[in-house]
Amino acid sequence: MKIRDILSPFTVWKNLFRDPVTINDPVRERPGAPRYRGFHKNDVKKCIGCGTCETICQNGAIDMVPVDGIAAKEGDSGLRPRIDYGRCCWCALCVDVCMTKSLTMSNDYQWIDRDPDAFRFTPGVDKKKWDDAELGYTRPDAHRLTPEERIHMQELGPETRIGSFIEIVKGYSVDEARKEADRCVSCGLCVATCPAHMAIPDYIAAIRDGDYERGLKLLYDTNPLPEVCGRVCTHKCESVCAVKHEGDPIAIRWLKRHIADQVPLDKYRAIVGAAEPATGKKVAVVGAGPAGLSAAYYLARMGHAVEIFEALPAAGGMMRYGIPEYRLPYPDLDKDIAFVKELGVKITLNTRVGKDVTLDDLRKKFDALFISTGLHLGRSTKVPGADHPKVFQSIDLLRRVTLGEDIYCPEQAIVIGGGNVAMDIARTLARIQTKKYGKVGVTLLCLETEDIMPADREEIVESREEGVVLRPGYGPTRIDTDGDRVTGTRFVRCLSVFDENGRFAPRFDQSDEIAISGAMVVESIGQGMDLSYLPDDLQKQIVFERGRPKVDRHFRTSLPWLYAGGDIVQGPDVIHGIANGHAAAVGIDIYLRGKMEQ
Amino acid sequence: MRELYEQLKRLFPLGEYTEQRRDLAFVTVPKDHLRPLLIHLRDREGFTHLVLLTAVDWIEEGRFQLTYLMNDRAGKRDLGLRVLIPRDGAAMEGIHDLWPTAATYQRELREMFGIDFPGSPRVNGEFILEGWTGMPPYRRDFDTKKFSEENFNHRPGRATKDPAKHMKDKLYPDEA
Amino acid sequence: MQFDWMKIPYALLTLFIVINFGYLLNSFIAKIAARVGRRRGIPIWQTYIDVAKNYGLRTSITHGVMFYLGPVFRLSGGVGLLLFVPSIYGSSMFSNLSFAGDLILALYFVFFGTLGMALGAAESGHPYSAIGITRGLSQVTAAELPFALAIFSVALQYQTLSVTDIVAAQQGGILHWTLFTNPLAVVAAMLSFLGSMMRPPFDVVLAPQEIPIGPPTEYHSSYLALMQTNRAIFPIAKIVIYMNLFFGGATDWPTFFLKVFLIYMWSVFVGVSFPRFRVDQSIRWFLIWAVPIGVLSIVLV
Amino acid sequence: MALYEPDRSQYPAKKPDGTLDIDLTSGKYLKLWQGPQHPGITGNMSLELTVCGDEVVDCQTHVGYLHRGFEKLMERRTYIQCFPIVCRICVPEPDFNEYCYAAAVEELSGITAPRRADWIRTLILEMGRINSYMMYLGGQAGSLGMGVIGQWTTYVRDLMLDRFEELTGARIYHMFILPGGVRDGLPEGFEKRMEETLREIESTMKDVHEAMFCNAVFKKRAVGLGYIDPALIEPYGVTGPTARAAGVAKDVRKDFPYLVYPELDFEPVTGKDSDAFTRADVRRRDVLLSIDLLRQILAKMPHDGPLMAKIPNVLHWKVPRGETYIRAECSRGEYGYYIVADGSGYPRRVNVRGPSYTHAVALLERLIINVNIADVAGLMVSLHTYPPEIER
Amino acid sequence: MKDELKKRLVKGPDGVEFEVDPLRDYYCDARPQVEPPAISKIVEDFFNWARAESLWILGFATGCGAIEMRPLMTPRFDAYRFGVQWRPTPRQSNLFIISGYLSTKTLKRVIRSYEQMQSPKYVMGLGSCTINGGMYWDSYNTIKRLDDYLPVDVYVAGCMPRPEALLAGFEELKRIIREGKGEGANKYAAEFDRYKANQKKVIHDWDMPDYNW
Repeated sequence: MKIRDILSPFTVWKNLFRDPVTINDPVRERPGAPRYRGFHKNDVKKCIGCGTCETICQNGAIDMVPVDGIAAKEGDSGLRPRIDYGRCCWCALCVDVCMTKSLTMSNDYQWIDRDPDAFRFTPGVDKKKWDDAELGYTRPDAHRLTPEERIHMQELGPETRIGSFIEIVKGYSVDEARKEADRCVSCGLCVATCPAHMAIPDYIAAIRDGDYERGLKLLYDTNPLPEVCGRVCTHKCESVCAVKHEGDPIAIRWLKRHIADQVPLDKYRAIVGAAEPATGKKVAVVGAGPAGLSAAYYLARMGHAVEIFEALPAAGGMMRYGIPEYRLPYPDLDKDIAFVKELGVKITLNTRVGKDVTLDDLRKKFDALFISTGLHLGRSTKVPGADHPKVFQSIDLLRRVTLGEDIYCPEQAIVIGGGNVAMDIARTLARIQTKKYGKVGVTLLCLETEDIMPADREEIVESREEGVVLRPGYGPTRIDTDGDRVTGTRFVRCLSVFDENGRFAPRFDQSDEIAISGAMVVESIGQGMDLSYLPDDLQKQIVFERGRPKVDRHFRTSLPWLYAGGDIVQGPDVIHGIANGHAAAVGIDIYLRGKMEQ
Repeated sequence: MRELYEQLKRLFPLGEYTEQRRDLAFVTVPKDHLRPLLIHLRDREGFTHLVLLTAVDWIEEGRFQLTYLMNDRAGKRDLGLRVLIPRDGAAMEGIHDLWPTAATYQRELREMFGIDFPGSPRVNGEFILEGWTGMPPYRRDFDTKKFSEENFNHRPGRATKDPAKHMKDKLYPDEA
Repeated sequence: MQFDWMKIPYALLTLFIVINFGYLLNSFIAKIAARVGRRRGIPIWQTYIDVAKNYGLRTSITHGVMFYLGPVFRLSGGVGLLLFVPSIYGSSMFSNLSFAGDLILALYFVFFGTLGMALGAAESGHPYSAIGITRGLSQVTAAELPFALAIFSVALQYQTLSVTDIVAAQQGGILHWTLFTNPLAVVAAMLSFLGSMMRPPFDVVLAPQEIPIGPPTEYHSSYLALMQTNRAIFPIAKIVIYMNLFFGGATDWPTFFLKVFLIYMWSVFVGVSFPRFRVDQSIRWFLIWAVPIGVLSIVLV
Repeated sequence: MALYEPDRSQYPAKKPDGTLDIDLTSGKYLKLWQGPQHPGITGNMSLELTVCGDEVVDCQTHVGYLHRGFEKLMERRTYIQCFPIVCRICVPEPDFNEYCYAAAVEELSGITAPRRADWIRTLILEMGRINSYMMYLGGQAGSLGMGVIGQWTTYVRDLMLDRFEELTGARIYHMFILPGGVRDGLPEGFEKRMEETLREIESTMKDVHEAMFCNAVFKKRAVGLGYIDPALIEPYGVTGPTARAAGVAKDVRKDFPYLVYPELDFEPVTGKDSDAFTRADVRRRDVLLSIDLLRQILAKMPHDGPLMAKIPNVLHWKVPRGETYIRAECSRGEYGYYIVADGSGYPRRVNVRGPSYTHAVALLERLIINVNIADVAGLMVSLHTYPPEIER
Repeated sequence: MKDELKKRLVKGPDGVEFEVDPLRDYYCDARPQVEPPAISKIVEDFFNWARAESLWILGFATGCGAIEMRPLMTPRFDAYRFGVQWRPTPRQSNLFIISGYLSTKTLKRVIRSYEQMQSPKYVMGLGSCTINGGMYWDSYNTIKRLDDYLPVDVYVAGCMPRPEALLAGFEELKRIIREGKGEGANKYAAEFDRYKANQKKVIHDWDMPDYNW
């Protein structure tokens, strides 16, 4: 034993005269560190209620609950996370994964209660003492648990695509699609926003799994035109996608197209299933546009005999005759229509109801009628000179292009209108000009400024790339004509399009006038419907509302056997038409089955 | 690792070989050859350290995979031996006489997977669980969530809504 | 000699002062030990609250008569020890019943409490109590041996067994203390003192880690409070003996407080710095280090 | 190698069937339970001791008081959902779970964590090691009756926890190392505060050395206690400081270098005597080594660069079929994760190999024979076992 | 039931044989009773104050939370200042801190320890696990709601709650006790059958006496 071993331990006593290191009031003097993962905060205004936090929580600590004063709206489910502190483990995965960065953590960590049921609260809604805490954990900028960059879609360059009507967008490869599908957080905010309520997260999951058959089946549950929708849908779903708060939204439309592209037509029947046994009831559909095809498809599946009457030489309606081929190639459209036909739907072409066959005939031969004749009448600006023969309606021109007619197309053309149809005609003209003259000479003007232009963003970008000159924010005053020639159009600056009530009431600054020269003017400011095929007595019986037939939730008009849908009810939009057709089919089915039971 | 495998293959009928890393490989071994192989590895090849012994339940194939992970510190390498045994009446020869510490692993496997190691010390006694009467919990067909819900009270008052469904109900009330 | 009945209230007053001093001293010592651990430590009145709390508990269970009597024995050991030695030398008020007591009685009381405790704790039936008791008894025996030797040496030195006489002999300057007149006996006694204060390195009897916590394992509520009271009295009483025998006694309360505190600190000083011995080790330690010194002190006297 | 039998030369005798001849009714033996409610037990486990007099003649360790079924729970959690729960497996030193799990998932998914993340991971692991040793030193001194050491070491551990808190955002369960990288970089001024903490720890270690290691009574108690024959190391799967104290320089950091250890300059600490005192001393020197390593890490660490690799969307992260084993050197020895993936979004099987598993059951039961009851706690602590990692 | 828990005949050193029932050994046979407070309110208030200021915790590390107990009792936080201290035996403790999840195996020991504590006694639940199962909500081996099995006086949120939060919990508990609301022991006695039924539901091998204090 060393003497040191006996003496050395007494060194502990040197602490007797050192200050104790005890914290005076630990309860109040010790705020959490700036990064401390304390109790949750939620910026309920920023939160969109996507429920991703609930999905990732391994403790099942988060419930999505409705909250007073927060209504569901597009892009916001109206739900807010309620956290159970009887479950939470403060891992902050919910904060990391939060799409809007609304969910954060304070550096507060003291919550004592006698009542075990008190530890459940909705951050941001139930007021807590840490709501205003400045410090605490927020997701570091570089820290992402979900990839934010959209997988780039291969596209034709402007130089290549301007020379032809070949489809611009190439579509994803399987690998790319899987990567893009991987970005989805499966929140489902898109489902309600999609007019057809497609099961978007589910079919995206099918892509991730590489299970295209399941994907296709999911598509056909709500949408019989996936190839079409996968290309030209207005994809409102993408505008509400939760992922957009972090970066680009999921390319839902392209993923849908990817599924349909992956499955050959001959497998469709095996995957989607055949029609149910025939009911013996017959339904006539007027117009082979999206609504008509959709209604016919679902009716046929339900076992009813369906015949579609189409005035034009091919089915597809506006999808064929309105949308240019570079956006929607005809073979893809034909693929969708082919499967509708395969289910037993009869399509009678070149038959205009009201002319080739009367509505009354149809009524006698069929048990129910669905009309979806679309908006095929162009609307005119009615400015001086608008009645000139070199002033065209975009819808007419597009139809004639599809029909293969050689349309008038000078070196300089003016397009009036800011919607997608205006873009379509402008870009169609640009292509024809390129073929004819080797250069583009299209100027597009519209009332709206660029930020509120109704056209899709990528349409605007792409048309610019293709050389179309865009002059948003102008309204036409006069079309200058010189005999059978149009020389140009005068425009004034539009100050505002809508009044304070949101009604269309443009105001102009007459002093700011410009003149655009061009040998052709195309008006593309909207379309109207032509319901002249309805006999007068029916026209009287049908109730109209704001110029459109009034329908109930099954798209039944005031006549029990007459259903209407598509653009004539809902305004121009493919996906709405499809949804209408589906809903009407359900309604007609109920109606017919009711009749059968009688 | 590959050379070791080739070399062992001449002595023992080995199955599938997977090289996970430069210093880690897994080899499937027939049940009866495990013991001589372990002794060979321990005494000849320097794999003196039994890192772990555990099981994987491949319920779809009706088999348990026993993994004996051996470590050779001097040679800086690991070799995992996979032994596949049938799930029904699963039993295996113990190695507690080679590595006394293996007895602990075997007790756990007996309790958690129901794999018997006849003769292993205290193998039939309770190890981790107490008063457990049901299926061994680590088997794949044991559903812990269901068990937890049936056995324990959870605090009531929890309810969640699916955002997609809630939105549909709210935005399109008449479509229901 | 006629018994002076006034001695009894005076003795009770002494007891009162000593109890309070004991409580405060225990807290204060705990605070000092806490300082070594860089803490602040308990409030000075904490021991009072603890005792009040323990008296205030609603339930208490018993394991038999001896279980109940154990703490009582222990307490009476402490009180008895205190009462039969003079607290303040020369004060008629605080000399207690020392006229009646001598060293043998004191030694008896030192052991009496321990034995009572042992019987009571054994009755509780807890195996840890039993282990604690075997450890305790063997260690106390070993630890008391040098003390007994030292007392023997002191008694030889002063040719009396009366504590009062021994104190009286030490008056008149610091150099008259036994500390200087018989240093070996003091050393032996102080080593023994370490063993009896239940502080490391000789606290394996109560060690929470080695066994939780020995004899008092089953003691609770008012039994425990009784023992806590004893823990305030007994060490002081014992220190009073040491003070009287070796450090010249005390002639007034301040001196008393100071001397008791310093003697107490000796055990704390060692206790904080060392871990604890196992019982066999501590017995061996006493036999090897303390007992020879005690024997030597007797031989030298 | 022969089978190792504990020395039972005196008692009890063995029955013909190999079991011990212990007749509790004879009055010669006493069954004594230490734990689960017992301050001398590390954590929540218990020892069923059969004693004869003051000596232990037989011991069975009972674990499972902390069993939560992690390995089962992980089978029904996605790969990212497992990340917050793994750290709970070993409460006093959670980071090794995070690292081993993250590394295993990365390896199976073919992801490489960024270099800077590796540095931060190493930093955290070494910080955790110091923390764990601080717990140990306090416990070892406390189990032999010297409370003051625990006071000091817990205080400096608290300082280290402050560093953890500002770096990771939590005190105990850091949940910072996730598959793919780490959550965030070092906060502003971290190096400076870390250096202050390290200095405080160094000075405390000096005090501890004076008070605990140069202490006659401590030596009396600890020297020779729980001697492990070096020949027992392999059969009992002993790793870490416990093995190093027996002179076997087992250290995963050197033997199977991971993270940035190849770039750090160090030698494993070893001892010779293989008893409780040597083990304590090896761990004390390991703290000093860790302090040195931390200084090296802070000096060499890159300060920019990505912290996370590109990982798939965690909500549906699928890991291809395969199995792997990742090991790391924790304060108690080799810590490892064996993960089997079956190609789905959930692990097929996760097996956590904690060093306590071998140390606290088979080894402890072997060493405890013929030990005095009073030494049981000291012996148990000297193996430095943490019950939660045994039963998971 | 384990062999050693069965009744057996023992021959004493004096040759007399007697029966030993380990399940009955050393334990009371009586159900717990509701213990009324002291008759005088002043006395009861004084005792409540003393009980609040002298919280003796049972040193039973039941779960993760035990890791924060060391800091609590050491220099940084020094809970001794607030009258809090550890006791190694349940007999002398008043406060049972359930530091997180309880496996059913531990629950059994916890019940026994709790019942051995002397009334009035208090229970503090630490962390999510004691409130609603915490992250082990789907585990087959941990209980989810502590208040099913023991009367809990106060809960501290966190996983783990930091020592500071625990100290805040002590403050709240002291307030509760001072107000005379810390009557968990009486609640346990009053609703004894419910608690026992819950306990027996999850402890499948109930091999101990129903009452043991």
